[in-house]
Amino acid sequence: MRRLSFVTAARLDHAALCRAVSSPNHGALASFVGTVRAVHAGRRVKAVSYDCFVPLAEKELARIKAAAERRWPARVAVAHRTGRLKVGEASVAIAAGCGHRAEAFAACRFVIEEIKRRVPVWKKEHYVSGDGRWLAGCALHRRRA
Amino acid sequence: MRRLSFVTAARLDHAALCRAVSSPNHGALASFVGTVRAVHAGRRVKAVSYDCFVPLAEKELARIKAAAERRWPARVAVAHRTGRLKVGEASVAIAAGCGHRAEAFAACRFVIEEIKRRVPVWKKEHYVSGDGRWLAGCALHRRRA
Amino acid sequence: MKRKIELYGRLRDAGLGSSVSVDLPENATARQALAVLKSAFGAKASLLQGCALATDEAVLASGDALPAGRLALLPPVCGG
Amino acid sequence: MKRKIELYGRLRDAGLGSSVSVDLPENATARQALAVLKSAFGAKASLLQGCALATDEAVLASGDALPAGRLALLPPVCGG
Repeated sequence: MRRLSFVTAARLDHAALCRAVSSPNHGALASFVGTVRAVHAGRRVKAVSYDCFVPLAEKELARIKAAAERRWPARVAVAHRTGRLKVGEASVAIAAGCGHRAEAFAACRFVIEEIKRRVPVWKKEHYVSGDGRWLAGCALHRRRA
Repeated sequence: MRRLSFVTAARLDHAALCRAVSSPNHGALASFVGTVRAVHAGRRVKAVSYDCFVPLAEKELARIKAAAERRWPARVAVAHRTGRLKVGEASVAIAAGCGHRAEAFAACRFVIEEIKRRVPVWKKEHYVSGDGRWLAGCALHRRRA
Repeated sequence: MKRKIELYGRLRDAGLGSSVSVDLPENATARQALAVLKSAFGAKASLLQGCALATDEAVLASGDALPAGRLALLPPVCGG
Repeated sequence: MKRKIELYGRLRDAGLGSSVSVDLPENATARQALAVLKSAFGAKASLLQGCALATDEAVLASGDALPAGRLALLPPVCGG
């Protein structure tokens, strides 16, 4: 895998991310995949469109990966999908390889929480009933590098 | 996948476990893979042999899966490997699919912690230097069903 | 000077397309640009609540001068 | 009566093979069986520290009578 943090319109390859962070020095690999749910907030969902300001999103993903790798002795890979996804398709995939499990879980969890707070991505849900809605989110703020 | 909790002498299929717990009602999949490390406690490791009392181990894995699924609205799959594994090979793989990420992480973490406490499996490390050692562990106690 | 501001997320539904072009004073700050954008959005100005201006490198603070290069107006995010 | 007790983990290195056969009183408890196993292990009896007897269904408490079926002597576990 060329890059370990990226945005893509192609189907996410969870297994490739896991392989990319593997190492003979690791005893633990924690991973997370976010998928499109059939029901959200009581509405039947048909698909979700992911809009993204790609250049900034890729920089933020790289910063989150670097922050996780500074904080834990981990190797992290993360990919976020864009475009219209059907129910069950993966929107985000994260893999964190570490010496030990506590660090692997912590690093993986950190990455998904940071993505939700600071990566410029927006979801529009398309309902079975025909209408759609942009979901509410987290306001962005300047961060000190 | 036939069974969602099992012991096997065959290579673990992480992706198959992940697929097995997927559902259109889930937005989150957390997974964990434990692998053989090249160095442990300062010794260079060549391989690890996993011994197992299989009938009880499979019952304990099924009980852990059931406990996780009672505690969280999760679907869990778990497999533990036996036999001699080389560095980098997976000894245990867990997948937990849930509506939301906090539950998926919690269920996945619970399963690995319970495995370490109560599943009858033993590791013997084989060192590059030629010798080997059974690792210390957690004493078993009767549990109320 | 004219600056093009890219629009994302719910802002794409404002009927303005995927970007707006606004006239800004030289060395305008993000705060000034947001005020001008508010007029441009007219009846849809409530869509700007919680939005931030950003370059392709970073989100801008309200007192930051707009740098050269791409500029985007970003609603509250909900990735993952 | 003779009962076969399977050995696992470090107990396999005691030079006794993968199981031992021990003579136990009728309705022996796990505690009584462990005392008999201690003699069987002789100089290697320290290997029994932290070990528990189990069936293929459950770990036995020390006061439990040994049920019929498979019996195994299990050292502290370290799976995962």
